Amino acid sequence: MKKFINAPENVVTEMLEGLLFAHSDLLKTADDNVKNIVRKDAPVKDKVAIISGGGSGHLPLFLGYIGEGMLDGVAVGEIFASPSSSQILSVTKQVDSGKGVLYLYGNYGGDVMNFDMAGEMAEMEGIQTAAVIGTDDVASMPKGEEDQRRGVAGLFYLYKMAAAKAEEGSSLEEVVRVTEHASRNVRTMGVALSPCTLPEVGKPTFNIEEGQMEIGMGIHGEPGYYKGKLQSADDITSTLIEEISEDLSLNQGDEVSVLINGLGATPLEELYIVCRKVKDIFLDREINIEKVYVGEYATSLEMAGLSISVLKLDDELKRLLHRPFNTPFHKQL
Amino acid sequence: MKKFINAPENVVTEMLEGLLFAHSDLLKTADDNVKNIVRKDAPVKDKVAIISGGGSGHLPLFLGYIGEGMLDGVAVGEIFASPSSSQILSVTKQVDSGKGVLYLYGNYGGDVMNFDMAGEMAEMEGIQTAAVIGTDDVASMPKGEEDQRRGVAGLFYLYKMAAAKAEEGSSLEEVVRVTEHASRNVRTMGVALSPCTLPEVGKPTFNIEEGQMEIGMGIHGEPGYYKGKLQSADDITSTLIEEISEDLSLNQGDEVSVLINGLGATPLEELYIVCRKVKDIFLDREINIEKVYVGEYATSLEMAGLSISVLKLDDELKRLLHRPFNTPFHKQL
Amino acid sequence: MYSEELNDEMNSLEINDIKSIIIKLKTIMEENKDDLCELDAALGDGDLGLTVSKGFREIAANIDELAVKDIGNLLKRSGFILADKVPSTMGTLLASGFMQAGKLLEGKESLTPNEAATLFEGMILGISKRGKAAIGDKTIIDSLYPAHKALEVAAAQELSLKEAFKGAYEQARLGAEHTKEMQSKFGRASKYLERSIGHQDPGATVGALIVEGFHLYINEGNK
Amino acid sequence: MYSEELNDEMNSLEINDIKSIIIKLKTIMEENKDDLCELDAALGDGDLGLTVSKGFREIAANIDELAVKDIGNLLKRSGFILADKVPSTMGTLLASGFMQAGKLLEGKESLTPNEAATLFEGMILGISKRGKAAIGDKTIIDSLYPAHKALEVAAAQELSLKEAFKGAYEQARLGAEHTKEMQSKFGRASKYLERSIGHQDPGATVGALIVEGFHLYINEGNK
Ligand SMILES: Nc1ncnc2c1ncn2[C@@H]1O[C@H](COP(=O)(O)OP(=O)(O)O)[C@@H](O)[C@H]1O
Ligand SMILES: Nc1ncnc2c1ncn2[C@@H]1O[C@H](COP(=O)(O)OP(=O)(O)O)[C@@H](O)[C@H]1O
Ligand SMILES: [Mg+2]
Ligand SMILES: [Mg+2]
Ligand SMILES: [Mg+2]
Ligand SMILES: [Mg+2]
Repeated sequence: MKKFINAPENVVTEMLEGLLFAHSDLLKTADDNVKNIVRKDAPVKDKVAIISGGGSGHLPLFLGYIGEGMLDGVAVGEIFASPSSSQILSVTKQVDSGKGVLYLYGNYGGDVMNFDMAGEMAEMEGIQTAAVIGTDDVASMPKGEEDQRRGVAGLFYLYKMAAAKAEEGSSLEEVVRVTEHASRNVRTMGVALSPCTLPEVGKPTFNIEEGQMEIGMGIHGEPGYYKGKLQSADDITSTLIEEISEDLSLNQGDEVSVLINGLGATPLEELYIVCRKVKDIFLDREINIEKVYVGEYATSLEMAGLSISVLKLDDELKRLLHRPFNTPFHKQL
Repeated sequence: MKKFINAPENVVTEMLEGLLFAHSDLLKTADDNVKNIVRKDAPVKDKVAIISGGGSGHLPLFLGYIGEGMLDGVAVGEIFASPSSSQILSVTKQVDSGKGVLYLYGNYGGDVMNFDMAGEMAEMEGIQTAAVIGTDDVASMPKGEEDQRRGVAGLFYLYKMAAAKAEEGSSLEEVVRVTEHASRNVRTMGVALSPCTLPEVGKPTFNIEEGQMEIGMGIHGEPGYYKGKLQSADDITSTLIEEISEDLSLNQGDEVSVLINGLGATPLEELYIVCRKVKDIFLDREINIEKVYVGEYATSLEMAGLSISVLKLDDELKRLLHRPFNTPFHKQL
Repeated sequence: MYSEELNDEMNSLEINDIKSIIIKLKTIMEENKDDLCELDAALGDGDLGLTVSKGFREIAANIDELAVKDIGNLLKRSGFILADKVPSTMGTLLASGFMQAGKLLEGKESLTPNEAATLFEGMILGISKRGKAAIGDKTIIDSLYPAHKALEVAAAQELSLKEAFKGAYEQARLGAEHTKEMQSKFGRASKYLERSIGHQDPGATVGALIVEGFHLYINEGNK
Repeated sequence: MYSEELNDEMNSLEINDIKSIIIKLKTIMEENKDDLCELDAALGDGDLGLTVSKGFREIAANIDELAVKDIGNLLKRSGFILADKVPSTMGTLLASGFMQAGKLLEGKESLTPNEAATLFEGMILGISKRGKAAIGDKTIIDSLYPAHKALEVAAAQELSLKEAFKGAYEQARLGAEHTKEMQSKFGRASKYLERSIGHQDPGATVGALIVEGFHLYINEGNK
């Protein structure tokens, strides 16, 4: 294991201390717990608050999306582990302005149970909550079982849409409606080239041989559906886009936004090579790319690999997509 | 070699095509050459233009810094190879508004020769140019030979200062003065954990054994001055800050900005662990960190490692530091 | 360390026995940490060993401050610690299990064989309420349930605690092994579909280890 | 393929010979690509083999469109191609060398042994003007310079081209090897300070390969 860390069990706390220092202009803690992070200006008056949470090791997910035009708060777990219900409750109380709180997170057992518990506790304290669960990972369950799928990089789009809608002054119900609508229209497919190592475990959780790749792998190393010879960037891109387009029933004339996401160790240069091919494929199919995001948006420690997310747009989603946001990691003017 | 590429010799061109598509709102080409990239609104009236350039494989360096508050144009070379003098000339012509052009790049033989040649050619065409060369890498040459040092991540600060000064309407001479002043006050130290692979070579250019690290390594794999057992994040940080502080003669009461830069494969989480220690060290020494940047600012393909850059501030540099910028990769509001 | 000697005739578990068992579980989970991580790496994200060893470590560290008299309270508060300190899937489920068992055993200062069976019934109830999994879904339930059945039968037959837990452990172990033939229906592992078959479920293994802790303490006086 | 046979008496290089030599250099650089990258990996960034093989490939690909009569022009335009296509340190230095050599041989349709020496003089001049390095600085100059000296002496002694280049190649090879004992003063390698000692300079190796190309063509009629 080659990592810049001190004691493995302190990785998350120390990381958060550094992060809170670096972004003290945008972030603060709730209840003095570095694992409970909210917007500096929380609670934001007259706005539905959006909360997310999940395990660490995915920066900028999750806490990296706190900020104007994005999330109000995040409960941070240990590496690849859910935050606790009491953390979520504490963040909930800190961000609620009275208009209710949306829990928006990825579909993983631990997270679901803890957000559920937190929601029950919040209700007892008179705070209205609702939940939308990200399930964008096409590879994780077959068609027909969409709501069983894992949530991965497509969460970025759900955050964006929910937050933009909330900023327009919408009610919790309206925010939920738009977010669920976005969720039905976003798909992600990933491919990995190398594993990642949990600091406390000290060795990779799986192995991908030299010259091999794995399509469909999840952001915690959950295995994909195809393991085989590493193909060219163009061929891989075609495969991923093919799967997404079919699952999303993309047709000529559709408008989309595309997110090309690096999993950790993959150079930006390679993401742009993939971006070029996506452009060519969609140009060819007369599908309009309204906006493309390229970079690290949801990582898996030092895993080499990438994912492509596609959001199918309608007029409302398009309007929301272009609203600005300002987070520690990504900004849109 | 595990990379998302097509033919290795097309890596740079294909990457640039994807990048120009993704950021068509901010960038355009000069002379229809994808390797000559300038601001969408170039030439910017009544402003000294800032140009950089160098080999590919370092994104966001160099072209990722094109944009308002940063560079006007960049001549892009192949992986780790200088752009040609005719490319630089073409970019020069495209960005010059009549107020002159600053060539601002890292100290590498190929780049120096080609910028020199371009400057001679530009002069023949009546365009005034000047050059400032980044030499921030402490480890690359001993004290006393500062101007022989390599330029690495500290270039970010030179871009920032030069561009902010230019935007204030200053003359080329003034911009040169400030940039040289910044250059004398910025230092970088890097540490690598794993090598990178040139796509056309197909295997790593060097090797760092499991459990080992190399301090002082350059961003093309130029070797460092110390190879040894991987230490804790805190110990490594102390070593790097120690070297920088001494070389920069930092004293109690000084004000600095710090850039903690990932070389490619190192997770953001680890950079923040380092950030935490930097904060503690400087707090202890009563050195004020005015602003900290954490992320990937100058990479080396998929190398695992990081660098720390420190810029010593005075009032002018501080003012310039806080001016906003808007580039495809990093933005400051 | 807390309990009096269990002699062959003794047929109840005092609160100090429960505390000692928890401390024993801490050791067992620590010893099995790497194996559990490896099982979880094959079907999940490879962290299960960390979660459970940390979970029992946290309870054990606070065991003296937890209720001294009431077993129900001890279990509930152990559940709170798990919920707080190891909120992963397994941690949260165990938390729910401990809390539910605590509810069922409220006020008890010692457990009869029948009440020992109730402890495991509560565990299963809490886990299935929170996680919605049933028998055969390839989860921790598939080792806890047969153990619970064995304890109930043993109590009905008025077997000694030693006999009861010997049988329960045997059933739990078999149950865990049996998960190899099942397909995961819950958690990360469920995404493997039929490819999950062939691997033993890490959670079910934890279930068997918990029963083993009781068994070893009671049968080997391993305090 | 372009040249008439060089017979033993023949003692000049025609433009077609120069073209053939460039094509031969393309092959040599291609064959030595990996070795050169490896030498450069030890002292620099590991790309030198790519640069020089690509550089000569680009010239060779355009050789028919380059001047057909004037050797000076051929060299100059080859230099332009290098400057454009392989603007790394070595590419840019070779470009400067070719351009300078072209300047010195302007109008020449064939080269006497003395003028062949001038070609290398021009190379060295162009390279040192651009790069500021001198003999002993562990650069390409350290193989080109002894070769040039040998050619000058051979011309003064009126030796045949074959003899001249045999000697020149020997000197270039020795010169390149000799760089092992030197400390790099320029380029990335200079940052190694005394640790650069012991490694052969990749650029000097390229210099020796260039002389080898002339030598093989002239002495083995390897066209
Ligand atoms: N809904 C569920 N009900 C009962 N047990 C479950 C459920 N989901 C997962 N499990 C158990 O949890 C184990 C994995 O736990 P853990 O490693 O903590 O999960 P994660 O790391 O995904 O949070 C599985 O082996 C399985 O036995
Ligand atoms: N200033 C210089 N003058 C002459 N030769 C030089 C100079 N600097 C470097 N070299 C030569 O260039 C070689 C490296 O070339 P190259 O790999 O193209 O460099 P880079 O990859 O750094 O651009 C060295 O081995 C050395 O022989
Ligand atoms: Mg987990
Ligand atoms: Mg190079
Ligand atoms: Mg797990
Ligand atoms: Mg080189």
